[in-house]
Amino acid sequence: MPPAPIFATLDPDRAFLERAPLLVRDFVTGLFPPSLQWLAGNLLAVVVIVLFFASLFALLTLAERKILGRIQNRPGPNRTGPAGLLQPLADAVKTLVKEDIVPRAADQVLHFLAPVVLVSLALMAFAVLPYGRHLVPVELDAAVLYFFAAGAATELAVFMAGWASRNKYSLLAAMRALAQLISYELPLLLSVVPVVMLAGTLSTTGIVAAQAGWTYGVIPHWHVLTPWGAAGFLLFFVSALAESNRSPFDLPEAESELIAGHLTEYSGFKYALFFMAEYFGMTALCGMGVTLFLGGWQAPCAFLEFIPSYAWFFAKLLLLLGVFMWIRGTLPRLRIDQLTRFAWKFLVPLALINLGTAAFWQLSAGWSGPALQLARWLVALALVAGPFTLLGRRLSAGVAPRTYRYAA
Amino acid sequence: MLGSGIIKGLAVTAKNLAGSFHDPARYVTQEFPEVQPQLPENSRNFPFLVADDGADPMGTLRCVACQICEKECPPQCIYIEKSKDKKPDAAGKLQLYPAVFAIDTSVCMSCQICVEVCPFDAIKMDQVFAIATTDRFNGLLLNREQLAKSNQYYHSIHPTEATEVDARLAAERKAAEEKARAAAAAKAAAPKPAAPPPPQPPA
Amino acid sequence: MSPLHLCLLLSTGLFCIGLAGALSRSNAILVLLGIELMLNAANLNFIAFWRYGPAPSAGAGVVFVIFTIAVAAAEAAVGLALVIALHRHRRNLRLPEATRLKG
Amino acid sequence: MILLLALLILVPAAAAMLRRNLVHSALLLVLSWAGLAAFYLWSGAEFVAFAQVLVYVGAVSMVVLFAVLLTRQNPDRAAPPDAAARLRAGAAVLTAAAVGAVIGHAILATPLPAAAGAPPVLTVRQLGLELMGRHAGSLLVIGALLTVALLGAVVLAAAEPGEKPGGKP
Repeated sequence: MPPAPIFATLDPDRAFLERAPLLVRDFVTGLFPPSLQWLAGNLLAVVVIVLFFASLFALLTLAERKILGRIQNRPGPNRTGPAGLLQPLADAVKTLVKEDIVPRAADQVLHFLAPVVLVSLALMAFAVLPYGRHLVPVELDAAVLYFFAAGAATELAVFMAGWASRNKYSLLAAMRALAQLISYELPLLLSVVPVVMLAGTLSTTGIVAAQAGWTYGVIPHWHVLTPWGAAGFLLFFVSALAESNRSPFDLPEAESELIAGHLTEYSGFKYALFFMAEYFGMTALCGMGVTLFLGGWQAPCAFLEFIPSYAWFFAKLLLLLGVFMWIRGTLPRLRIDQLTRFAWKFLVPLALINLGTAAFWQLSAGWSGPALQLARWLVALALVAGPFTLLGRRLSAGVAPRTYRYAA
Repeated sequence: MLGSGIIKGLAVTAKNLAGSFHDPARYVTQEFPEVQPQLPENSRNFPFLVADDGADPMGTLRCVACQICEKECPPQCIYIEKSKDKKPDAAGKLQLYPAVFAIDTSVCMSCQICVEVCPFDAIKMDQVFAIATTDRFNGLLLNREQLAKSNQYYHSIHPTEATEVDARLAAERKAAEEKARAAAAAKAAAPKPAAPPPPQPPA
Repeated sequence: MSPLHLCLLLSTGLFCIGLAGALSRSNAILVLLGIELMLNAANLNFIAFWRYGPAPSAGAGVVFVIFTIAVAAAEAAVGLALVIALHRHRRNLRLPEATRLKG
Repeated sequence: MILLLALLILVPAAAAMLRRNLVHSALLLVLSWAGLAAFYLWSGAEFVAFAQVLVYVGAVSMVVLFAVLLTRQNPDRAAPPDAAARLRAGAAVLTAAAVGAVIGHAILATPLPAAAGAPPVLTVRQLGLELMGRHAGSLLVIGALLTVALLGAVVLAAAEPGEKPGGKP
């Protein structure tokens, strides 16, 4: 059999770059006796995921500080190493050698367990994301459910951290975190339901496969390019911001009000673990968003398929993460009542209506002919835009643009 | 419509993000150790002692160890020991001088009260701000030699203020000389005064 | 001893722990949690019979457990709302003292 | 394996019922629930395991913890166990032991299919069809029940008209 060409446009499944990770895996597992190969394969996946996302975390912290700096017209960290590239290393050394302080009144066991539980749960979510055509660490029938179950359990760790610190700010933050996470869990899950409904499966590979194909070879069949998908993606994105405690929903760790909330009594490496878990959670949610709405590892155009699928996945992932940082550099923090009101009076109804839109889209899938297609699009767009405008008007009723009496 | 403000805000930050790469007017950061900042004339932080002659700073300190600043200093960061002997000052008059003059800059709060109360214009505010050191006890306790800076240096950092001070000092010196000359003339005119004139305060 | 026996014994143990907790503790929240444990023991039985029993239908056990979980969630929500209402009236959660029906 | 799982389920549950600290109790119960999820996973009921984690670990525990915090009392004021409480605890343990003994005896006396067959295969699709087909009526009833429970909980927990919102002493 001749070796597969590096850029095989005709059959991307056979391209060398596409199969390269598999070849590496087969080589490494081949070093073990056959009875242990399944174990070696799984361990290899775990090690690769942990190492890869830990280094991605290091790079993300740097990228975030650079981007935030540029948004504020300053350079960001640029002293450690060339262009500040060694800053994550310096941060790691600093957090590792810092003294680990545990308050005497704290609940010692829970105080220790909270960061460990948080990081391990955050890492668990990575197990079901399809990183590429052949790169799914664990193929599960109910992968989406698994992902959100792992995500829901992280709330517990946040609560443990806040409660075990025996500090009123931490406890307040824990209460806020619970209220916020419970409130936003609902729109997050509801925004995912239409995808599951239309793809007809809870498996992530199935959902990606449902978004395969192109119209005219250039317009991908991603969910985000349908009316319900666009609305669902926005809902998912906003809820994901809240679920990962990112600005503007970073109330649980509001530095200026709650002195970093549940992190107040943590120092040194445990603090770094919390930080890591936050970035892991953010990355996992972005990866899920890519999988559910942005076509997963599918290339945007047919002729771009020669680029391996995992490259597309990570390009989309980094794009979403960049938008997270962009939003962090733009929006101020919400108040707790605004936060919950936004979830219950705006996101949840919209998500429910979006469910109806998706059902309409599914039922009208058989409509053919330009007139009916146009009608289908118009009705779906109206179903998305109408409630958005009406609910938005209600949400912002009585809120006028701020006038400044004394400032110019 | 809801969300339009968010989009506007995102546009602003995106413009910043892109603009800071190609628009030098946006990019406001000065890389400090390589580019020294242009401080405004009135910027000030820690005190120094003015010496009239930069070549011999210890001999020409304006300070006469009157200890007013030591008493007035709110955080009490100034320590002065008077000298046992006297030296002639710029006007030729014999004065005490500080045998020890130390300021603990780790305690100093840059309030400038020492400058306000000094009757001799001997202590002024400096512009040096990069005083970081690895020895936080002795490295920040500045002694007489480290504190003394020449009058030229004073002119270079606060030109307007230094000129005023020089003019005032010159006028005072002239007034003192004239008074001394008048007193000498009076002494010559009146051969036997009942008592010597009371000593003039120097300022 | 078959695995089904073991599973049933495990569920019996869980049920008894829940029962003892619900009967002995005076705190309303703990009583609720004891009841939750008993429900979980029932769930465990469903799954055990679905897995090891002579299954009449492929999914009946799982479907039952899903229903029970939903009911348990509803029960927890209502029960804890009751606890909060109780706390508002009496300022404590000790059930032996909550003897009056009148608010 | 099942003995390990039993340890993971029973020990935290028993500890939770014995602890005086309510938050500890709740967290130990969460551990026990997670053990149950592991049991479901081991039995091959993936969907139920994830649902268990999502509902119990993710939601019910949160509600419990919220209730604990909202009704927090001064730990110093908590009465030490008096004679009546001790009597009650003894009686409860006796009752539970009696019930356990009866059920346990019944289980051991029943001849059950000894060998474990192949685990039944149940994909999510089959489960969904089953839910929507044979059990559609029950599903509707459950939906109605959940809605009613939600409304009831809100009504019960909502501040009464005469009361100041957040008027906790």
